[in-house]
Amino acid sequence: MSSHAQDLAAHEGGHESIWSGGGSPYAIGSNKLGMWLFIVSDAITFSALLVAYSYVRTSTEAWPRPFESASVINATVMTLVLLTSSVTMVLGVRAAKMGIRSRAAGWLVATLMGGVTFDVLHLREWFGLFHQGVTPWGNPWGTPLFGATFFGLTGLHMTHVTIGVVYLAVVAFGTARGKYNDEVVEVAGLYWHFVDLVWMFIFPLVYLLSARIG
Amino acid sequence: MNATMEHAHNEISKKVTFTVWFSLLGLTGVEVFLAYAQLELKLMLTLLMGLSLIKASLIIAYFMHLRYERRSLILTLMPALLFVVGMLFVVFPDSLRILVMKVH
Amino acid sequence: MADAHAEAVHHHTAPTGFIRKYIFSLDHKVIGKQYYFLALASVFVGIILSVLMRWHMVWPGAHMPLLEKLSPNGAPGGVMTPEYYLSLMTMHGTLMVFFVLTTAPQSGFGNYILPIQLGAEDMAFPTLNMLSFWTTFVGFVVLLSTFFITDGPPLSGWTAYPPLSAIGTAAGPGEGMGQTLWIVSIAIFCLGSLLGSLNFIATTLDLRARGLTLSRLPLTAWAWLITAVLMLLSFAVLLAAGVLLLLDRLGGTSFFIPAGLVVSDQIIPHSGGSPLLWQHLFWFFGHPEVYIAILPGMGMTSHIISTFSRKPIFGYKAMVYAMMAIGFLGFMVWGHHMFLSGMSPYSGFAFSMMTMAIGVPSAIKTFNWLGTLWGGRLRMTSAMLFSIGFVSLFVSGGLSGLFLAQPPVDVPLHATYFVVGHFHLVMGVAAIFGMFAGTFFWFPKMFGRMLNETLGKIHFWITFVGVYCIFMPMHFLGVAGNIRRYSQFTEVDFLNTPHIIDLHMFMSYAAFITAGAQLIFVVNLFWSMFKGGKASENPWEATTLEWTIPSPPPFDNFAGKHPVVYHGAYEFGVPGAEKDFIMQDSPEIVPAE
Amino acid sequence: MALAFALVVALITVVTVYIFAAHIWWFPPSISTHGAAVDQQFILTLTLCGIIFVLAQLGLAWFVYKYRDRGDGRKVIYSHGNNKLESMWTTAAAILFIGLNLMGYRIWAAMHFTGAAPGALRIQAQGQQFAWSFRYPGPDGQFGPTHVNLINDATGNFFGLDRDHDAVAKDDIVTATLGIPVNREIELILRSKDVGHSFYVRELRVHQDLVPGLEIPIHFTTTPDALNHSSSPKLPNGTYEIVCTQLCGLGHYKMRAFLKVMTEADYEKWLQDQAASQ
Ligand code: HEA
Ligand code: HEA
Ligand code: CUA
Ligand SMILES: [Cu+2]
Repeated sequence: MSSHAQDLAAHEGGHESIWSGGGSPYAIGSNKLGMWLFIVSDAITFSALLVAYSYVRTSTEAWPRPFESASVINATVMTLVLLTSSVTMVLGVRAAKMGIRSRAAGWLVATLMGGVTFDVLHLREWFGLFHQGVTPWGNPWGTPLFGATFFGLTGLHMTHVTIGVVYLAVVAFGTARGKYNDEVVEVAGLYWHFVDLVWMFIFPLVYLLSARIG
Repeated sequence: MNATMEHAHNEISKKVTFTVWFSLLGLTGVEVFLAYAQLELKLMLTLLMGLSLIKASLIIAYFMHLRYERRSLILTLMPALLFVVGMLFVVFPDSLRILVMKVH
Repeated sequence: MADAHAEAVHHHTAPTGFIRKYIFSLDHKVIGKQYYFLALASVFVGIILSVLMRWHMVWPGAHMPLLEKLSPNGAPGGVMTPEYYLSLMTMHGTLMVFFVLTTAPQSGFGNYILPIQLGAEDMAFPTLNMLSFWTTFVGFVVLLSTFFITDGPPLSGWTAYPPLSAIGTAAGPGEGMGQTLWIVSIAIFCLGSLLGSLNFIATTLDLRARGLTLSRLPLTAWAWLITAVLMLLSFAVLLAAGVLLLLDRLGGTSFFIPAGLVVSDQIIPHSGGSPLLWQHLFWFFGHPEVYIAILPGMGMTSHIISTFSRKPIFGYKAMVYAMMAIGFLGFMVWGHHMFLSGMSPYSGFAFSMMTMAIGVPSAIKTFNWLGTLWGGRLRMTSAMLFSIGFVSLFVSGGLSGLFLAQPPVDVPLHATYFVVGHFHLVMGVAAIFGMFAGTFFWFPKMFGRMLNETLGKIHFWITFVGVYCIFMPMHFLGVAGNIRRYSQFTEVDFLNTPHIIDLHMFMSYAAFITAGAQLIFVVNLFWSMFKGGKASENPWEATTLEWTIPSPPPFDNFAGKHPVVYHGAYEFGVPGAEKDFIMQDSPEIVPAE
Repeated sequence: MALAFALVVALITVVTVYIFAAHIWWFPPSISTHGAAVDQQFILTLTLCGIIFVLAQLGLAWFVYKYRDRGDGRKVIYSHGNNKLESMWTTAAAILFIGLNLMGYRIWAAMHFTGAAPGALRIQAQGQQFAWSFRYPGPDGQFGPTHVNLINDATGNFFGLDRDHDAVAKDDIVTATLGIPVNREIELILRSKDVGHSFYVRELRVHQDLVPGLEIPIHFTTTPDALNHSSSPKLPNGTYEIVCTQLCGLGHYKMRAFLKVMTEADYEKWLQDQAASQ
């Protein structure tokens, strides 16, 4: 302990807490903290959208429940894909932490493939709906807001997934070439898991609560 | 910032990863099942949201690794998030009022 | 967010070449100045608009040939149309709230001073920092571009209430392209602010020098931290609201547009939405925003008053807790803008309770400022004058807030000039005075030269008296029932009387003089930048870390050294100490601590 | 410098207090039964905040003058604060602010927590860019249904009534002026045709936004005094200006109508004339 540190401690009544400065109080890199903060605010943006959706839905007498088994199953599969991609992501981070770059990159590619699959399934469904005449401004059941909220919410989530795919691609490439350290992979992982997490709310609120019974 | 290594030892193990994964899949299954079990909307909403919250916390705790970080981080992030999201719910008394005040 | 190289920061070297050095610089000091000058540009557009508004208000038929040049259909034959008045008002409010008060006090001074006060070489994420500025700048350009499109800037006010702002040109002029661009601009601004705020938070938490415990942070740093948290949490909601409004305009959705609207015999093909939802989401952001505007000013005021009273800040902990309480309560009061909106009257009353409660931490701060002055040895520099001016204005404007906070009293005052008077005193000038004080205080550090004190004082006196003459009468008019957002007062009998109009005349003249006096400030600013007297390392004999390094600081602030902090930020007049102030990084033991 | 500051702040304080105290710019006399209470709450707030205002501003001025640097190297009072004081003024402020608001509770509750009494006279008020129209249910006491597609400003069918087919709508009376009998409770149902507007009559101390898509009921009763005043010397007694206070477009500043307060008899007659001219 340097003399500095000693009289420093003296000034602090003997002990140095994790908040005393000279390092992160969380024992994590700033990048990770930064991503966490971004996630908090993005989570609030999504919450605001979900609240808006619930607001207009509760203030509407009859909200359509058009989703038959087919689309529910489709959405369930999408959910499974996303959940699985989260697992591959975890494995990617593991590999990166162990310093096995090629394997890490491999898992990252697997993860982003999951994202791509999700997007493809999602878009297929969207176009299916378009053909049924379901659009942001109208639909056969006469509650335009149904389409508005559906495409608004899923659209914004899809954007996040797509951004995530690009992001992961960059990171995978950089990792393979040894440009990035494991923290970069971990931070990308945080983002990806968050996108997964958001879907855990959109899926029941948008699909299951609008599923046609029987 | 070199502290990143500090918690390398309490890394999330493969076993845990897959247990979490399976429970998430399981919970999803339950949700889908609920959607078809002719429940009344409010009850279903509560159940579904309850399950989703559990899923979310599983993802945050294990996949996003928060369970293994210092408590200080959790205490920095979660209260703010929950508080703001909680406040957003104050808009609902209105949405219910609107139903009766709508022009017919 | 893939800011992989942030770590690299801690041993980076000065860039060479104009572009990397001054335009896309990663240096927090350059970015801070960029924000500052962005605010300066915005404020001057804003002031010119306010002068045009005041002019039109009292001489509706006045000829303004120049205005016709700028906007042929905004002022055909040089006479401003009512709709153009509203467009100018909207732009005035938007520029001032977003591009002045959310940039300079936080992102401007914060960027420049915060890392140095923390003893850091730069912000945690320099690349992100640069991105947030340029994002904000794009938002600024998009906003200004509305002046040059055919149907002019939007006219739905800075609050952009739908349906007016959502149903497009059907709602009248200014509601076409202009409104769309306005929303786009605000959305971009949200992104910039989010990136900026998380950078501030990470920096303050992670990059503090050894020994700089939270209870030793300068109150400025606390203010910037708390403001950053408010920004992170509230702009996220505005972003969501903006996306929805944009979808209503472009995507054919109707989140905010109810069924059965008939605008000039034309049925609007939307249905199901709720205008109240926008008001909720907007004010959920809007109220925290006004504290985002004032908190940095509070921090600077505390800092400067303590420094020039040569006395420790009175009740440091109370000051910090008060700011936290203001930030916390700030999220629970947005409904006070909606008492008469048709919102549930029960929520309304709950909101009013919270709103009154927020007066308490504000009271604490006021008392502590007075307590700091008490028994001090006040040095009447321009910075000090603007700081005590801040206290006076904040008290006046804050107290008028307490009228509006009570639903029954808000009934006659809502949407009158009483409200306009209220927020101009607190925001329009108290917060602005914070910026002035900060300018006079830190200019020596930022530019290595001193501002001219004489000019500074002349500018202070005219502005201080001037703004009271402009904005205090607004309260009187409000009580007399003078409605806001009226382009002229000729169409309502109870307004079209000398009793009202003459007072408006007086306010307009005061506004012209005050606005003109701002030129003194600008002249002072730019003249001193090149010709001002050289500034020493610590011209004000202040104690915080930014005063331990040369003015202006070298590229990496501490020349590779890592300062260690031993004291709180306000050790002035310590009995037994050899000087009347103890630097934060001096190992000298404080007898009284 | 310090002296100048003290004097200027003192001057600003005195002038402000004087202008408020002398009621140079003031509310018009109230003409509604709840108006007096509103004014009282305002006066109470004005007094309390006035006192705080004077204390805080003069305190500031006094300290700035008293503790200015006289260049005599006087030692400052070295103090980091005083928790006793802190908690004292915290509680003081808390009690003051919360208490003040609670006093207003009854007034607000009377205005909004309870609807109009059964016997109240029901009238609809509709806002549009940039005019007002009012609808009386007529003899049958019911408002006829409205049809969006029938709305037509040219023919004056602002509400979209179908007088030929809806029996209920047939006898509805639509007017440009809000005529009401004095001293009788009115239930005013506010609706908007296009964008947001706000209904404000200073003398009534009644102020409520119009939200498109909603019907918002408010209620008030005029005092007998209402017959003897007016919004402006230019207007006959009993006539008051209704203004729009929510930004609704370019004509916001001229969106005005009149409130006509009449005796029961005059009101009946006035309504007859209006009915005749439908
Ligand atoms: C910097 C910006 C800022 C700040 C700090 C504030 C501070 C406050 N504001 Fe203001 N407000 C705005 C900016 C701001 N406001 C804006 C821009 C609008 C209008 C938006 C629009 O419609 O365009 C607005 C509108 C507005 C309304 C809506 C009015 C209406 O539309 O009808 C209300 C109502 O409650 C309100 C209340 C308050 C209160 C209670 C405070 C409090 O925080 C004030 C606290 C301060 C004090 C109380 C004074 C200091 C204390 C003392 C001197 C101690 C006293 C001592 C004792 C009591 C012992 N404000
Ligand atoms: C920061 C906020 C701010 C500031 C400074 C001002 C400054 C001024 N404002 Fe404005 N105003 C608003 C925010 C502000 N305003 C808002 C939000 C609205 C509502 C819009 C709406 O209804 O939608 C409004 C509306 C508004 C109205 C009401 C319009 C209406 O309802 O019809 C009027 C009318 O007189 C007015 C006048 C003025 C005048 C004369 C000035 C000035 O006092 C003129 C003199 C200028 C100064 C004293 C400031 C000088 C500052 C600097 C030089 C800064 C230096 C820069 C740095 C240090 C970086 N403003
Ligand atoms: Cu109608 Cu303003
Ligand atoms: Cu507010």
